[in-house]
Amino acid sequence: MVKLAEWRGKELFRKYGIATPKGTVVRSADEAERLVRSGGVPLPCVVKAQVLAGGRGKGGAVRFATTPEEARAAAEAILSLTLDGQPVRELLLEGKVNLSRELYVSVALDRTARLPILITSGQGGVEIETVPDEQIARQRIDPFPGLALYACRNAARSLGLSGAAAGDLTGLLRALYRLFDQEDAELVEINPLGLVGEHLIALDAKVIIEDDASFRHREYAEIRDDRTPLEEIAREKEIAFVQLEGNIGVIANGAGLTMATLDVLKEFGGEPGVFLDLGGTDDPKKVTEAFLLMAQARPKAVFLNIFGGVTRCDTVAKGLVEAMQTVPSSERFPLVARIRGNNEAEGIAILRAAGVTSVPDLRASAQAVVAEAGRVA
Amino acid sequence: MVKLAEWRGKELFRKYGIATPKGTVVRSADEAERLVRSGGVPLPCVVKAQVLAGGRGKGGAVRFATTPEEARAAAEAILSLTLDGQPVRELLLEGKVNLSRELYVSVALDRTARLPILITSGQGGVEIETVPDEQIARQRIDPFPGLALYACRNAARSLGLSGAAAGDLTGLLRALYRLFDQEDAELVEINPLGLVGEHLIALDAKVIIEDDASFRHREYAEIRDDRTPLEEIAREKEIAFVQLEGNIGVIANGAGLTMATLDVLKEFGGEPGVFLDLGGTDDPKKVTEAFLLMAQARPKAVFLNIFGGVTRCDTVAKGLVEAMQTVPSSERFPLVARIRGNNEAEGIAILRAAGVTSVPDLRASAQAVVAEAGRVA
Amino acid sequence: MSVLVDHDTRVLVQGITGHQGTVHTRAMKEFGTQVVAGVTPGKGGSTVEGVPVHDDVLSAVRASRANASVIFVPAPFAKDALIEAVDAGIRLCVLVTEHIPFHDMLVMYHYARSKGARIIGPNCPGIASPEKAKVGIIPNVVFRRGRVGVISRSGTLTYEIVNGIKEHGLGQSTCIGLGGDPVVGTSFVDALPMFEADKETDLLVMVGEIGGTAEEDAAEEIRARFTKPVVAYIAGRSAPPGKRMGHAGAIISRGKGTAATKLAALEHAGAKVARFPYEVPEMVAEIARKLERR
Amino acid sequence: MSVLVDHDTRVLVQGITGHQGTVHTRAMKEFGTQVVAGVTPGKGGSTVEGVPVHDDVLSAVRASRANASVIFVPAPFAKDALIEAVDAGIRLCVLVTEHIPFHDMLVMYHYARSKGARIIGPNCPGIASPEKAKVGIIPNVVFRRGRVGVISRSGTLTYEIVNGIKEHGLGQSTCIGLGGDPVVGTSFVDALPMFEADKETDLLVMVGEIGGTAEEDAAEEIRARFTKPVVAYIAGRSAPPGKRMGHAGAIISRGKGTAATKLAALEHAGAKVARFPYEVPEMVAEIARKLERR
Repeated sequence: MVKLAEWRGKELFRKYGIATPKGTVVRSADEAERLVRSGGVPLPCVVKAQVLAGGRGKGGAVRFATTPEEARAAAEAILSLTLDGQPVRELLLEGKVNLSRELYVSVALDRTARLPILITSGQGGVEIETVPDEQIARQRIDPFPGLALYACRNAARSLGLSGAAAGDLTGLLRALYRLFDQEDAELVEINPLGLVGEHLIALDAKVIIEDDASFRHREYAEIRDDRTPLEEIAREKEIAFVQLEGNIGVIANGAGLTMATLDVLKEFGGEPGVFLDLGGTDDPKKVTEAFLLMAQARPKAVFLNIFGGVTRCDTVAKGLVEAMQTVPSSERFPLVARIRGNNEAEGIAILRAAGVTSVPDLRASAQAVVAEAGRVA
Repeated sequence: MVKLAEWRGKELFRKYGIATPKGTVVRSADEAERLVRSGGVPLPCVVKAQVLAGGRGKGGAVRFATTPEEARAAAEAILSLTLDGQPVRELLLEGKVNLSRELYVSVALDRTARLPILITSGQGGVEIETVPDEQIARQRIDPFPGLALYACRNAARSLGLSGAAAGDLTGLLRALYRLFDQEDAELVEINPLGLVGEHLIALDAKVIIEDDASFRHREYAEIRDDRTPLEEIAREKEIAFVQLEGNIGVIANGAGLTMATLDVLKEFGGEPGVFLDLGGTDDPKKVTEAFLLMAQARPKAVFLNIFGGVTRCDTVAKGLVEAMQTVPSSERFPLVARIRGNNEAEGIAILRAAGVTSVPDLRASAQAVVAEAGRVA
Repeated sequence: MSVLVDHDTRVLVQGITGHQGTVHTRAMKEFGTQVVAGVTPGKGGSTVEGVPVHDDVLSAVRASRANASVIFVPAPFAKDALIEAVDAGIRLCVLVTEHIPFHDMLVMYHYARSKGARIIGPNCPGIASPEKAKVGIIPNVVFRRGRVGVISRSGTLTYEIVNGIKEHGLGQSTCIGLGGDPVVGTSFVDALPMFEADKETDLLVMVGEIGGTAEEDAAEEIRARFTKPVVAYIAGRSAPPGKRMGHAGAIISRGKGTAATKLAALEHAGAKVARFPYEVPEMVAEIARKLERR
Repeated sequence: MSVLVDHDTRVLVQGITGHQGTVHTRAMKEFGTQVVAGVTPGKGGSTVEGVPVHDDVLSAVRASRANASVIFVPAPFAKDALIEAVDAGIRLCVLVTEHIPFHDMLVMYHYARSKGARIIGPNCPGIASPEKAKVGIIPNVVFRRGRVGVISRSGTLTYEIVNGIKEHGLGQSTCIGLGGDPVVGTSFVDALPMFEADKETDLLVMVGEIGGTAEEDAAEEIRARFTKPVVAYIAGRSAPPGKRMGHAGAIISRGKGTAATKLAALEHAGAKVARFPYEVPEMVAEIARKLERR
């Protein structure tokens, strides 16, 4: 899941022929002032924080400027902000657009129908979740034969567009769908889509690219998104790793089992801090890597919950013990294990030799790890 | 149906990433010599007549040259040829390629399956119609999801290609299918497809573009093909008009009825010279245009066979009488009419007033027009 | 029910406000067909020949319970019109439009098929079942109710033949003009089983043309499974190779699609083969007499 | 026949010469499955675990009369492998491969559907019916023949639950791992009618996760048409919004796909809802006892 910053999304839009305001991304107040002074962005202009957090408008992260000095001041103010924990590092400066209406359009995935879905609403400029359902039009798109003309006409009608604006919408929707399809997007959203005279212009861009298609989209590999640095490392090592708010690390195998383990912990008063899914692997090297990654997240305690189905408990245990020996003593953490299934006895024996006890009951083991985390704190 | 000259086909090939020999089209022996002298085409080279007739090899329309003088001589010789009634006006000069094998690949339409079909054969360089069926592999292509990788692998196996050459083939076939699809082609054929080391190179190009898709392919509108000048005019006026070998012109409405009329004429010893299908029209202006076009083909006699279904006999007759008055007396021809169906009586009356008799029986009317044509000769 | 259409057929006209749409809406109504709705984007709310016009097919279908559509939309927009009809639940679409690129038809055919919808055409006159319903532009005058089924790749030639059958005192069960394009939604092979199953058809007239192998495929189907008498005619015996004879599909290419092979295949399959169009009604009348005598 | 597989299932392994392909060919054979052929392009003529390997699926199907396929082909080539299987006439395809782009799955799903083929997965362990056949990678050890059906979006969690059911002295009729991706070939809603119809299933365990609305859709289907007892568990109650929890499909986005709404829907539909995985076997055992007493 690569969420593109607004300015990157708009670059993609232009590549596909979707109109956007004239704009440039800058990284300092100096740059912002120079850009405006040189006429690189027309005045009055908008200065927008380029972060992936929502609700920028309320946080003062979007400001207007009518002079180069004002642009500088706006840039300075915004660059000093931290939104949803993310410091603002990039700004998008754009000419201000005088629009007559704010609309909403997006293409997303309809999981139930297994089809892309075109969503349009005349109520743009607000979060689509807050718009009443009857003011939203949804049309499924069959990838064969693609977005139909009639669906574009229906969309125009639902948005109250006719004549040249309806024609413009057809072109825009076809481009939007092409982008969704060809860039392997999960979501392409324009909110608001501005109506200026009889033309449509994308005032914002929300584009999320699917990770799994990265083998055909190397161009997104370098783009930073909202992952934590550890999540980024995990991604490179192909380990399913999610950082959460709590202090107990969970290592399990299989996404469902890992989630269930988190749920059980929480139920017994624990606060999960890391979700680490080993997946189907029992490669000791991978287990070691996962364990070291966990150590870097500095959990108060770690809960290892393995069910050996395809995976063998003994090889997982072996990898774990190896890893434990590599972790510097300053970074060590209490470990509670529960190992069941395939080669269970061998796995338990290996862990026991390394001083780790396996508690077979999920309830009891969860309680044990919650207690450990509490003790450390 | 726009048949592209070889050099145009190869231009398209290069656009889609299909390798061709380095070559240039010229229109005179001077140009040919200069091209070779300047190194624009490497030596030794091939000089090929650019006409749409088949069997160029036998007619001396493909020659080799190892010096600029030889290229000039070859060009002169070929430019003096007339192939299948077409004088040679363009030559393609290409570097000679040292190939190890000649293969055949094409994409065409399988009408029965309503699918594109990929045809491959290890026996390239000869007309595919002469290759035994068991040496030809045919695979249907579903436009959704498109040409499958496995079909390319199958094709490679059938051609005896492996390793890098098989990889090259996959790229080539995908390009070929993309061309077929995106250019609205009826046929894309490479024969021979040369194997040079582990690479494939298109030594000839046969591309036929569909007429009906011209609304999205304006680029083909100007390309002359093998239509006669009158057929070209007819095409612009959207009249179905085909010039044949004989001397009796046939005007009828509907392709099936026009063909059937030709058949009947032939059966009674006539030689049809023009097929003119009025189609569903009874617009007097269009009828007039069609009649004037017929006059330009200088038939010995014309047979008008109209069945009024959707069309009204009287309006057709009206258009015809108007047209007859516009034709200069030197270009007039005997006319035998047969008008049946919708408003038949009115139509017959209009014709009679203009001195044309309608013979209701198809047999009798066909015999009458054959007799007329014989009389004039 | 007769083949494909009957008294329950409720026709939607796509492109109803155009010249052809209007003229044939009237003709279909005169034939006795229930024409229940029309569509022309931007013309919703008006009426044509008393038929309410809608902006889109789904609204039209919801308002009218139309279950068949006839499409007069120009070629560049025909694909979209067909997809709209199929998406709105129409399962029988007659495509009158000519000059639709066959690449579009490939998409339309497979899309319609995947949704269980049938296309007749393109470039075709449609279907008529006398005294029941007509979807398309087959002229009303040549028809008369009877027990002769007709399937054909041509239009006018078929009207002439059907008219001849009428003049012999006989009539038609259902007549389908399949269209003259290389890619058609319904071919002879697809139509044959429907006439085999149709209790209102005693014998079948098949009017083919040069080009493709639709007639050869039909011959194979007739030989294998079709039990009723067939009279066949093939236009284009005298056509030269490589020339497109009026219909996009009527071309002999690379030695394939000649009248000779088609006639041979049909004769081999047991069909009566007519050399001239005027022989068809004569042969039909003779077979009808024999069937009556049984 | 049990659900989807039985003694007549003849399995083809696509990507048989890879590590996973080889390991699971052996495991499937040990389970008692007829593994009749394998495919790896370029490796035709060899054998893996006694199973003949072919270069292409069509040859493999012709030689082996395989009627189901399990696909271990890497994600970039999985789409082509599935299409090849469908084109060769295979009507049940288990996609074990993970990380297939969902845009590819959209194509695969609709293509397979148009040809009447069913996909299980991707990113799934497949199907097993104890003492009959297994297509996929579900571990052999946790199984035992019985009358509990199992459908699940997860792998290991399901093995744990199935193992618990075994420890309660009960067994499974058929177990299907549907896969953890946002677009799956077979969803709960698709699987429910098969278990409803299956005479060998008395009650059903359903293991869901956060993300999407598959469980809500299933609840609707259960309410409307499913008559057997259902025990449901949903993983991810404590997952925060916007984070992908291991499975590509396990994400709460824009407030949709939470465990709470899923649990509520299932409870409303009459399913027994377990709060902890270890409660599932207990609930199953209790229902089984009641069913026995009847």
